[in-house]
Amino acid sequence: MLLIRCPHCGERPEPEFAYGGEAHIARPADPAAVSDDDWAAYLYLRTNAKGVHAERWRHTRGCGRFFNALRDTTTDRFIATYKSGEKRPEGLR
Amino acid sequence: MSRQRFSGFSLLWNSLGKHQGWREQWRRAEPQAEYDAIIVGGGGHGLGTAYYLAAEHGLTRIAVLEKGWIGGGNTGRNTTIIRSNYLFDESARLYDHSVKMWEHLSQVLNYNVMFSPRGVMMLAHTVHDVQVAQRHIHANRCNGVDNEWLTPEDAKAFCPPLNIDPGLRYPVLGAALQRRGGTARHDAVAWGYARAADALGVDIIENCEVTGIRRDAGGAVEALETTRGVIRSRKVGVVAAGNTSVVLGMADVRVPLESFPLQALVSEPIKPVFPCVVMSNGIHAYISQSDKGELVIGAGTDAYTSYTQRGALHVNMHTLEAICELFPMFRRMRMLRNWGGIVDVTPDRSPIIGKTPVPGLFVNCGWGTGGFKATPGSAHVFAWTMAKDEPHPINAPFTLDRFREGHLIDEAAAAAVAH
Amino acid sequence: MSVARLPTGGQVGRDRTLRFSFDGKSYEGLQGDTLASALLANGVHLVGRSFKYHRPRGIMTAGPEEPSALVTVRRDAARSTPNLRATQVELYDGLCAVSQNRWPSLRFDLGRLTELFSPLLPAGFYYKTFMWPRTAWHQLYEPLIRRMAGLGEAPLLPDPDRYAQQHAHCEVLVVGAGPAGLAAALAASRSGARVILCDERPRFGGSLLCDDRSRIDGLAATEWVTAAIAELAQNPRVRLLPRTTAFGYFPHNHLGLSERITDHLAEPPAGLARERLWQVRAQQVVLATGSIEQPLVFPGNDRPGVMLAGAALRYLKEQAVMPGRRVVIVTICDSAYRVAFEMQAAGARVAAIIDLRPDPSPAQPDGWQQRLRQAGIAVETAARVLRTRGRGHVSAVEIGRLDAAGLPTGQRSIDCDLLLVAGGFVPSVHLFSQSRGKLRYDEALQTYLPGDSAESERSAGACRGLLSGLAAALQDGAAAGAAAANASGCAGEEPRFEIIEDSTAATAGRLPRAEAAVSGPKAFVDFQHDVMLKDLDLAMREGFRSIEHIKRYTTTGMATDQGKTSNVNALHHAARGLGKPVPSVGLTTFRMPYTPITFASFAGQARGEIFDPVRRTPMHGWAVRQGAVFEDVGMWKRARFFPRSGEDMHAAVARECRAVREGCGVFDASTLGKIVVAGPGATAFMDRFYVNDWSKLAVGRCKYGVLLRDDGFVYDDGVVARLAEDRFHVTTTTGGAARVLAMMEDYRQTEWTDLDVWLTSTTEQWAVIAVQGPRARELLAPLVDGLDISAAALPHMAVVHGTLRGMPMMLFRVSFTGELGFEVNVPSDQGAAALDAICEAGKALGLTPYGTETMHVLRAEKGFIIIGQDTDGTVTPDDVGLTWAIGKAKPDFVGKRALARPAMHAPDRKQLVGLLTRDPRVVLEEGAQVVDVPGQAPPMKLIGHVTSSYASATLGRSIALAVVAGGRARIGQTLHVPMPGGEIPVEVCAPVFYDPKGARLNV
Amino acid sequence: MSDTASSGIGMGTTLAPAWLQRVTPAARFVLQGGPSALAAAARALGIPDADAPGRCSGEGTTLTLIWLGPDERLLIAWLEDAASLGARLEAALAGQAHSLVDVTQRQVGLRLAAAFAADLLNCGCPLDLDPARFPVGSGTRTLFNKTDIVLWRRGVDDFHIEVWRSFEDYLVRWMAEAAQDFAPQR
Repeated sequence: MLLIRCPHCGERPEPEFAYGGEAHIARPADPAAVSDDDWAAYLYLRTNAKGVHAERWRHTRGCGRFFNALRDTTTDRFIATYKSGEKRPEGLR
Repeated sequence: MSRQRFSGFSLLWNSLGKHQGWREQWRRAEPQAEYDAIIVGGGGHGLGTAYYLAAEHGLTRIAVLEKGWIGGGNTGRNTTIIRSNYLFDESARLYDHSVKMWEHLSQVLNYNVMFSPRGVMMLAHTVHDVQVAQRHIHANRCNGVDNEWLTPEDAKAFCPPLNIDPGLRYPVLGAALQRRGGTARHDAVAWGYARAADALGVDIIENCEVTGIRRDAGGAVEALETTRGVIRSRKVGVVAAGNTSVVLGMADVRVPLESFPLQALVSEPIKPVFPCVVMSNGIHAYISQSDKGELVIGAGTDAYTSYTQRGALHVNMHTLEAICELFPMFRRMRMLRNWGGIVDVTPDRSPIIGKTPVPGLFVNCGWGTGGFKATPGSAHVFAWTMAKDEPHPINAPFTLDRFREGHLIDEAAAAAVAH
Repeated sequence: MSVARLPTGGQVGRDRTLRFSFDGKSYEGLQGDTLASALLANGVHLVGRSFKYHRPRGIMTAGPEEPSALVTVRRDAARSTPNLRATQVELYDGLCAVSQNRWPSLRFDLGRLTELFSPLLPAGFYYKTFMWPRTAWHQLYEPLIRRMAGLGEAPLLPDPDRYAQQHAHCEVLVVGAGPAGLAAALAASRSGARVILCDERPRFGGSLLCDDRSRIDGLAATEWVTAAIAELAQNPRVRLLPRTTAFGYFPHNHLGLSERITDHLAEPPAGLARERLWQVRAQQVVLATGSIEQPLVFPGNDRPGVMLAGAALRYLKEQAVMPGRRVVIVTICDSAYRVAFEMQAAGARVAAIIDLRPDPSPAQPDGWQQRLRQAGIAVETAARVLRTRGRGHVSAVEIGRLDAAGLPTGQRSIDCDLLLVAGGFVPSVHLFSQSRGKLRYDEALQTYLPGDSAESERSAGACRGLLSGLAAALQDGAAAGAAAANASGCAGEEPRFEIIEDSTAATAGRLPRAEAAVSGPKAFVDFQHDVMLKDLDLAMREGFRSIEHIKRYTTTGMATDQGKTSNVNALHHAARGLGKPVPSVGLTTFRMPYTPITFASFAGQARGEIFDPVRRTPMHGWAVRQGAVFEDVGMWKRARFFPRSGEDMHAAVARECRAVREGCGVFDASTLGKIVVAGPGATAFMDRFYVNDWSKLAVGRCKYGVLLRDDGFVYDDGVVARLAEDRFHVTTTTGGAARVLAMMEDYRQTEWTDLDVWLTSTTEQWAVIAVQGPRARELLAPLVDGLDISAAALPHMAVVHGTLRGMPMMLFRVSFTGELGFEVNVPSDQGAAALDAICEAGKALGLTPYGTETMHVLRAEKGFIIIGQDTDGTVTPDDVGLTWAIGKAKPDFVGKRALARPAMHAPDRKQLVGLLTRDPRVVLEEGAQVVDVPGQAPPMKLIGHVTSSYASATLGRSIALAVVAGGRARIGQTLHVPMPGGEIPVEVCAPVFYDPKGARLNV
Repeated sequence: MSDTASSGIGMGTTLAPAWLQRVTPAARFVLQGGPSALAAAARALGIPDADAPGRCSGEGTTLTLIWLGPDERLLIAWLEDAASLGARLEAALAGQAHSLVDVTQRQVGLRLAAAFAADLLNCGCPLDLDPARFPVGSGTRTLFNKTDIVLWRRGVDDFHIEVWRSFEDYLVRWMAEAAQDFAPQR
């Protein structure tokens, strides 16, 4: 049971959260304009990073907000969490 | 070099020499400068691929590179369930090809992989489960795959510890039984393939991690950089399960995969009490009893991607809740050992077996939580694909392209939740 | 008094004897005994049989590392627990234990015959044989092997005991209440921090409990323990958990603790949980898990009567049990000398100390040599135990030295009835390793020690290698406790202790472990799995070089003790065999749990009725009274049909269907998901989310909404009502309620942040009563307090607010049956009353309750799909004939782009059609497959399957919906449904069987 | 209000022990909107906005406002009925982007008052309920085993729990089961 720092509520236990997959995969603004390849990439391709991974969580059983996190997938250590819409923090390991 | 034959007689013969006469089952190979084909990943699928490349396609210079010890990944970490009662024709063909190979694998490899077709029973707890099970049964029958419907009483007769009390929170409304399904000894699969491949000259190189993929001017694969030096080959098959994204990333190939922790556990050994394999997709539990007497129990994946080979406590708790509810006589049993693997999951929960956009680079991945059962069949068709540079008819639908085109083989969605 | 119990001493209650039985024979013990100590006190040494060769085995240890003394403890038929270690089972009056893995009896076990074949059964023999003939493995060999394997037996009855679970939080969790742990807890607690202290043993104190010579702060060690516990117990910020094993260390300082609450009680209070599983989140963790003494490997080292020296000391000091009278001690380190002195002092005769070291004396404390001489204890240096003798129990050891070639010289035999083994203490780094801390190999101690931590954690005392001396452990614990408190934000200070140590308590100085092993027949490494040195040698000979491979091939360390007494010896032997330094051979992973943990404690309270929530609608009680048969849909209980006496489901459903088609029926639709989408951006949100065009939907009107995922496949559906310009009432499928809301929130929060729109689930705010049938309006009109519900005022797909007998009501004119229909929404509390009113009014009209099964038939007659039954996550709107729902002018909606992919409009896509069997009485099976070419043998070319199939009472024949490749183009064709009994010919038709023009809806 | 009409527990068994009592306010709303809408609503209610995580307001009044999220509040009215309160709020919020939804009957309230209350909650709720960490007057959405709840601490040993009505039976049964390990019972 991870301990996750919700940017709104502070540190809360994992069962309050829902994992939301990789972060910063924006839905194309004009889907009709993208190729089949790009649409498939949007739908399916994920970095699956071994190491620092930017990912979405939702504090479902808390404030209900989606937010983003940087987590090291080799240790499950959270490096940072930040609000949805904010830029991925740079230079963190 | 010739392989020592394993048999009851050779065991007896060697016992006279206090077993001093046994030779190593596979050589400790040093990497050569160049190979005709290299397999990255020394699990069952990878070792099997090397074996079939050598045994059926006549390739002579083959290496298997394993970053740790062979069979140390998901091959050695799974609950060893074997079945082929998949819904879609493509899946049923692939997995049934595998089951048929399991039935002969001990003899082919001269290594007892202990394939035990003791029956795999999948429980239905709701009207919707029953509908899904019936659809599987009909489709399987038409595909020549055995699968039959059991009433709760039949299910109880087949598996006496099962609780079929209709007052259960999720009562057993029946079950689909594949009698040809069962289990096998996971380590033996890796070692058996390794020994058989080694006897055909395959170099099995452990503690050798791939760190880079070199490509020629045309973009084709020409060599691998490894922790034990550069090794040249124009044909590379990546069979790296949870680490596939990392390895393919070295050639700038992206695949629709996510790696999740998957846990399993065993109880302390007890005298035989559980005769088959029981799975409940509805309440997420899989259980069988090993030959050693341990109850072998599979849990679900954790919610988040991870390469830590461990999962959360609450995932096990959820699984054991289900086990205790279905088999209340096991409540006093005790968890002896719990472990985690890294499973590579595709969007449609079906594997990817075939070419990549990089010439000479092949991939076999995305087996998710169910790769062990496919080991021989997967290795067999992947070896074909690598040798002939075109897919075997069985794995032809399992391309990387299907995600772009929308030709998904969605076994998970097909068990969709009810109205 | 029992044969081996000393008349005085120990920490046992002597005022009362406890009766217990082992294998049916009665014995007596004392309060404070373990089953092991009580058996030893009664002179019982043969306790179990090994896994493979069924060799007789005794009690080797005094703790959780015990590999051999495994028993089943039976309270009653349902409360029988196999594979318990006698060394951990606390004795209670009436305890009934039986031995395991033997037949017919422990003393005479036919399984022992396997040892005759042991030359044929080396490590991994089963991989090499049993392969001929092909099917014999499963049919012949495997059943035999299974019968021989296993240890105890599972009970055959459900366990009636309760199990509890609890979350707890603290600043400092201290694992282990030996000297280091107690000191850590004292230091941390004095800072004001919340402290949890747990220890697997029933009493805190650890090694201090068998130390009656050291003094701390002027008190005897055991008295100091009492004082320390008293101080901790009176601090409300401290939680003390004896009998509690910290079994798992999970990410972010989350630990699993298993507390045994009633197993030690003769008569557990009714209702009290047997065990409690604690999930502790600690800011800081202090691991004070101590160390485990290791056995030595020599021929015959498994004979009953061979025991770890430290275990004997514990039995002597804690339970006043002298496990033997004539003692030989074999050792590679100094700890054995203290045991010798204590045994001798307690009245045993120490015949010899066999010290494997060539010259142990220089490093030893002053005065030892003199004490040894005074006591008459002979020390044989540089000697080895070459074998043991004895029938069932050790009676003599043969010792000697090894010459340069490794051959024995100077053998002689020493009689004894107890052979104590001191193979050195190894730190318990299990939890540290589980926490993913990095272990480092310590050459001096020849063992792995905690290195860099991965969590907010520190090890203290013996578990980090401080194996010599009480003062070091205590002070280290105090420092760790204070540091942990400080790190958690409390001001911790390190207490100082005045310590006078027992001068004989040294454990330092040892021989290289691999050199200590003496190979030969029956030189065991893993006692439970019967793994011998020669098995390890064989594995290495066969090319298994990684320690993980050696472990898996030989199964060493995989027994129920998980290698606590075997992994270290195996590792050192492997290193020697492979000619590598120990650290480069690898290290097997330490896995959760530290010791075996009861399944039911993981399940906890979640059982039976509270295994999973049972969701019931506000009208559930009504349905029960109407005799409903329920089905599970998600967590909901939904009435499936309402059989009257003598009716089966088929008859009941036929009756219910007729009632709805001819008169009126009533249905509880409360479980459908409901979401209010509100705010100025509501319309735009709906337009982007659902395939439909919402901009033209008038307030007060409804539309059937279709939801896709962005991969283009149908995900959910439901009627959506526009309640206001900026407010929609969205309904979802029952199972889809939560996931649709979650998906909406995802797009709302992360994709369409430009929209001012908010979502609220109102599923449970409303009770929903569907009144359907040609007489529905006639029924409702008098109830709705003057509201005009005529076709003109409330046409099909309209919604109106009003009251029903004074109850607030949202009334929907909708139909999933094809008949004139209404859905009455009233606040949930009033659902039952509203339903009563409707039923009362309906009496005259023959109002009939119907359930989900009838609803399914009625909608299938109309060709309405059910998500999850007629769709499976792989169908597009066009596949199921819903293209009409798509808002054509919209630039985008979820799933639109994916629908443009080539595969999404391939001509051979499976499309929803109707199937009519030639014989109208034949009802197809749902899930049955469809082929176009009859007479195929498997594998057939399958072109589709039956998704829904019913006997339609309305139509007087069977009907079915199916998805068939290119199905719409096949209408009118004959296809075939292959069944085990033969093929059933079917005609393809449009998927609407009843009132295709919808005339009955628009009345 | 009659207990029997409304929940699964009403089916002939009364499980709720003395330390766990149904508490029924007059109205509940979920209010969502931007800061100005939330502030306007608070003004109309005459209480401060519960404008930070874990915060509740309305102490000493007949209203309780609980912060559920940055743009979301749960309003519990102990006396004023939903129709009146809803109309009052909609009037105050006219012209402001917002969503106000009556959830009076979506959920039920349970008052858990016992010396073992926090320990009992911790049988299913993984939050740290130490009074220093979750002080009296705090409220939050969280979970109790397999059900979502809103937890509001009224006193050190006195909690108010809001749970969706169909989960009440589960919650109450669970607590009654778990309470067997805490003396005194019932």
